[in-house]
Amino acid sequence: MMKEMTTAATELKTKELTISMGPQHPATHGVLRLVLDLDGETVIKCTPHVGYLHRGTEKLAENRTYISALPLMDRLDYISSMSNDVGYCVAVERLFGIEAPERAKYIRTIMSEMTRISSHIIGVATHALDIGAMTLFLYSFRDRELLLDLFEMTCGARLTVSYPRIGGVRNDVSQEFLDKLYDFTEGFPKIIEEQYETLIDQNRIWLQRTKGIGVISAEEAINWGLTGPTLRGSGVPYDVRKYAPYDAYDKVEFDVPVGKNGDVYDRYKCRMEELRQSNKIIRQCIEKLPAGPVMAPDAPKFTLPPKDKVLSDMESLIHQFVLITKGPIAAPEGEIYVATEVPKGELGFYIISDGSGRPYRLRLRAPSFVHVSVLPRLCEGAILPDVIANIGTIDIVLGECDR
Amino acid sequence: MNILDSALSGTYGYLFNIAIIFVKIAVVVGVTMLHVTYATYFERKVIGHMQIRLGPMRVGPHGILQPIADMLKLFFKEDIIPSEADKPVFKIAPVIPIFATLSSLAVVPFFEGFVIADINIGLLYLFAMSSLAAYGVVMAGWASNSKYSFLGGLRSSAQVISYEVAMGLSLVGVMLMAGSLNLSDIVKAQQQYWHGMFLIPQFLAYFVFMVAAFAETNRTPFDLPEAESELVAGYFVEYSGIRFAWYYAAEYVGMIIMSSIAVLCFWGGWTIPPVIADSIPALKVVPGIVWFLGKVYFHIFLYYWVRATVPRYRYDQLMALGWKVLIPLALANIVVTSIVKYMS
Amino acid sequence: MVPLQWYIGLSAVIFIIGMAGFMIRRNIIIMLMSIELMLNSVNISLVAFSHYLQDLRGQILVFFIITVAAAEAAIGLAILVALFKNKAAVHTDEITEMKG
Amino acid sequence: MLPKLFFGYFAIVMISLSLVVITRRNPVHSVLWMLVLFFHIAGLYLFLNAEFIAAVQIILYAGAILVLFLFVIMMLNLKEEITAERFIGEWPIGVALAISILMLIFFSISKITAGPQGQHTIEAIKAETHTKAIGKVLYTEYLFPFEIASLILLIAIVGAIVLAKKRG
Amino acid sequence: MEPKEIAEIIRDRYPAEVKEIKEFRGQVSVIVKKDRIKEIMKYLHDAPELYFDYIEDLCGVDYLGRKEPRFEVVYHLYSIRHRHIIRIKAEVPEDDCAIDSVTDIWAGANWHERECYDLFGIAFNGHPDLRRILLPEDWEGHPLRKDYPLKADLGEMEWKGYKEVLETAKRNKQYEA
Repeated sequence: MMKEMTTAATELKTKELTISMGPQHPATHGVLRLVLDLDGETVIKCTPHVGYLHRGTEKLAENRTYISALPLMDRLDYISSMSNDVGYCVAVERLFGIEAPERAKYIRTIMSEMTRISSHIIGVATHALDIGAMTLFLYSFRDRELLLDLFEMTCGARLTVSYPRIGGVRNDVSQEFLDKLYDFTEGFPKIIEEQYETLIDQNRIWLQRTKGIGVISAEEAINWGLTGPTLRGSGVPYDVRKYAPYDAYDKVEFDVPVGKNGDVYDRYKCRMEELRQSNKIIRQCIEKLPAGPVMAPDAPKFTLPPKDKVLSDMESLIHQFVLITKGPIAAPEGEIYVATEVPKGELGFYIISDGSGRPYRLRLRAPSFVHVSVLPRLCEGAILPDVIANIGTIDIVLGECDR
Repeated sequence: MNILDSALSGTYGYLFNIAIIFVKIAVVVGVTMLHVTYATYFERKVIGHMQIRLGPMRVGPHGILQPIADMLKLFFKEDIIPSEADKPVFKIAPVIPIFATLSSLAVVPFFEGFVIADINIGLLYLFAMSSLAAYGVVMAGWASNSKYSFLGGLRSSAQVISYEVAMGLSLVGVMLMAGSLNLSDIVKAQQQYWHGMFLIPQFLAYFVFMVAAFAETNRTPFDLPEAESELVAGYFVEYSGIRFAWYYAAEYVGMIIMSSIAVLCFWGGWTIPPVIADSIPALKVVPGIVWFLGKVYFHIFLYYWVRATVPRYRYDQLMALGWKVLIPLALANIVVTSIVKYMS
Repeated sequence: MVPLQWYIGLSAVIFIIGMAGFMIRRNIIIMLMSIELMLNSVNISLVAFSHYLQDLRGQILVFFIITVAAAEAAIGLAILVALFKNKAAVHTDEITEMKG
Repeated sequence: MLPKLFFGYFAIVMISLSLVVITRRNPVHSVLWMLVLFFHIAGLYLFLNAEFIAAVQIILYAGAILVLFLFVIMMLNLKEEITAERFIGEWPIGVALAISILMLIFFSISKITAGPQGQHTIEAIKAETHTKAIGKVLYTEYLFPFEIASLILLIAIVGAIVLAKKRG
Repeated sequence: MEPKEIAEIIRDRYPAEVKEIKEFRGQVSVIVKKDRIKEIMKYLHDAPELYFDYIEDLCGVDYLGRKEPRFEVVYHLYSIRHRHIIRIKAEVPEDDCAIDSVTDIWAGANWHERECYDLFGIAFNGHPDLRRILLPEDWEGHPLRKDYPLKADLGEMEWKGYKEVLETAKRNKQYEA
């Protein structure tokens, strides 16, 4: 009798509560849907559902020329569109076997790092907002605004920039841009320290909410395929910018910050430190920025000429016509995988070319996609508020996850 | 003669007394509701300026008419009741918190001699009413028949029960020092000291009380029942229009009540410390209500300040804080206070 | 002045209603509440006695009854939760484990 | 006359409320009606000059015990009672039993003779305040039972935790 | 280790499995048969001198009408310890459209395989939770296959401006080289 009772007690539990978190939920950073089975507040099972933003980017890209696929890349991770474009251009350049001029490389590096700052401050700020600290959110959006203004100054767009081109960048940056950006980098480390970190770094509640939450060990993180700050928080110094440098990353000095415990707090610290490193990279790039053209000499074969040239110059008109109808000429047959470090992690482009002007297959390895897949591992066994902390810490953008 | 008779008897007979009481109730409720509408405005302004933005600016100069616009909007919004909700409970739930908090005002002395019901168990009455406010939350959570509201309701009931204990215990020290549960007497008892406020000998109790007060009113960092990032809006996720407004108003009246208790029990209510009053006699001319409101506004500002600064606690951490930190602290305070009182 | 007997009568009626509720309902929650009802009816008569006899001892007893009621509710509900976890049943008929 | 009217109101409302409490199918409704009943009981206590007891009635019964009930009902999510055979086979038997006991009590009520009057007259209590008067009796005459009551509560706390704790 | 060397190591160890080794712009692909893919992957993951602990990418490719077998599943493996990369391509024929899952070697492959299943219809044997991921559960077809239309035929509901564009494109087709 007694034995029956005890087995009954271990086998039968209280009725589980299944809640559907999302797709419209303030803490899911987009249209992520998590189906959570709860026992009290403890998460027993977490099933992510993605795909609400699926636009078939890969299929679309197969039917577009290499140039016209570029705007699709803006819309992957829409808060760091510059990095995606840079990554795509690097990949296509490597496929074509061309090289962007030095100045363009430095400009791209500057832009990527600006994007990294704006993406990381959004990531940290929305994470903090989810946990309940809302002031940081507004502080960081003030600073992001400055960066977006600078983007607008250079390419006319704030969010979906489409600024880099195959073989360089669309146009040169102005001196005013460089001056303003340099001013920004002067003050930014102080802002990080005095406004972001003092607000939450020493906050007992923030520490309690983040330390020891969502712990994942280095081996496990690698096994799950995590990248970016999400991986580095576990102490793995894997950074594509260091391991396989592209653009001007091999010419600048920077550190790869790593965490120790692999918890939410360490990942947050990594992002904070990366802000400083990005700031450092931008300063170095501005200081070292060489003079020269911003488009490769053979770029007209790959990239649309400027509009005024088209109207006045015969060569350019022909290039424009050919590029629009056929795509870049002389795409060699072959396949290439190029990984770039975008703010969220490793964004990989696997391009298979069949020798035509359109990619035969364009595969996007999106970091957010992999990071969402690790959510059940992080959330199961945790309690409901930790789910929010975990969603924030992997810093996902669903546009990239669903492609 | 019982308490009802005593309340009704007086020099001018029943009817006059009843009329006086009604006038007092009307004044207090009216003024409080006005303060509540503008408390929302000040919250948005204060937090706005803390967060380097302006807050409401559109309706009237500096958005001064914003709360009125909000109120009108909430009045005329469609009142949506979920089809699977328990309708009577769903409808009655928002009335309970506003009823409980507004009736708490009855025992709050705003200045010398102005109190609707000067009862001897004033503090106990306040506890009773604040414990009732939990019903509105629990009933809303249950009646909405939504899982998010349900979780919010569960969290809230547990939270309110836990923090009620800490809050009650924290005020025992004040009761011991004042030797009374009557709020006017508590204020008068503070005047016997040079500092004129229990805040100084009872700083520990004040700390416990303020933390518990934040939790009782479901404000940040204890806003778990309505945590917008986890439970969307918690127990009132299904409410709209005027029923939502009742909850909103009740939260702010609750803040005013809690601030008033803090002011009355720890800050000397409408009085100023005798030390200051003696050194600057001119201050004695200032009416008591000014000091009272000033102190209450300071506490309400504290609510906003905390809201703009700290993140939200996790549910288990909240419980741990309540049971493992606040209650032992409050008990220690009681022990120390009684020993000191016994010795002297 | 209300006669003391009126209070006793009121108390008795509520007590009987509580008793009837305890006997005829089978939902344990309602049964526990019926017990609370019975205890409350006793409290009413105790306070009434205390008032009429001008002695506070009746009210002291009310305290102890409230204490016991709180303890009883806590333990009763804890048993209920434990039972529910084991059996997912809150109807007395189904809980016969104690017999065996 | 006024006190009798008050009493009449309280008596009628309380009896009907307690009937409502035991007849609701939905335990949550039952608890909510019980809450209203407790308010009336507190009102009756005020009427009997026991203001402290009235406050305690609301704080403890309404604010703690009933919330506990609600909490458990919500946690176990017991919305409707399933109708099946009753505790006492036929409900009329239960009712008859109850009514007969009620009759018995009512017959005995008329035989009540008041005991000796105590020293706590209303005026004395008023002068001292009810809370203080009760406190004095409680902490002098009834100190030992009071301590035992605290033990009962302690045991209840421990028992409740042990019972409701997750095993394993 | 250079990718070329890694490819040779794989060929030496599994001579029957490796069909071809290709190199393009310094990146090496090893084309293998699908039957022992899991064994090869396990070896690549466990061998201390290779130690491919991180699966960068897993995706499908459809070579409809260009090559037989029709599908390829492409694995990009990276070793964070040794900093080397290799691309493994497993050929999957259309009539037996399934391959062994590598989810228990790399947990990160889980969703990539689900996506590949979703968009190409390649089944992964031994996958713990093989469901559609990006598309709704009741979706018909596998959109990244080359025979899946880019766009539905809407008939009358079509925006008429689009028809004009199509006609213009058709007229211009003759000018293309």
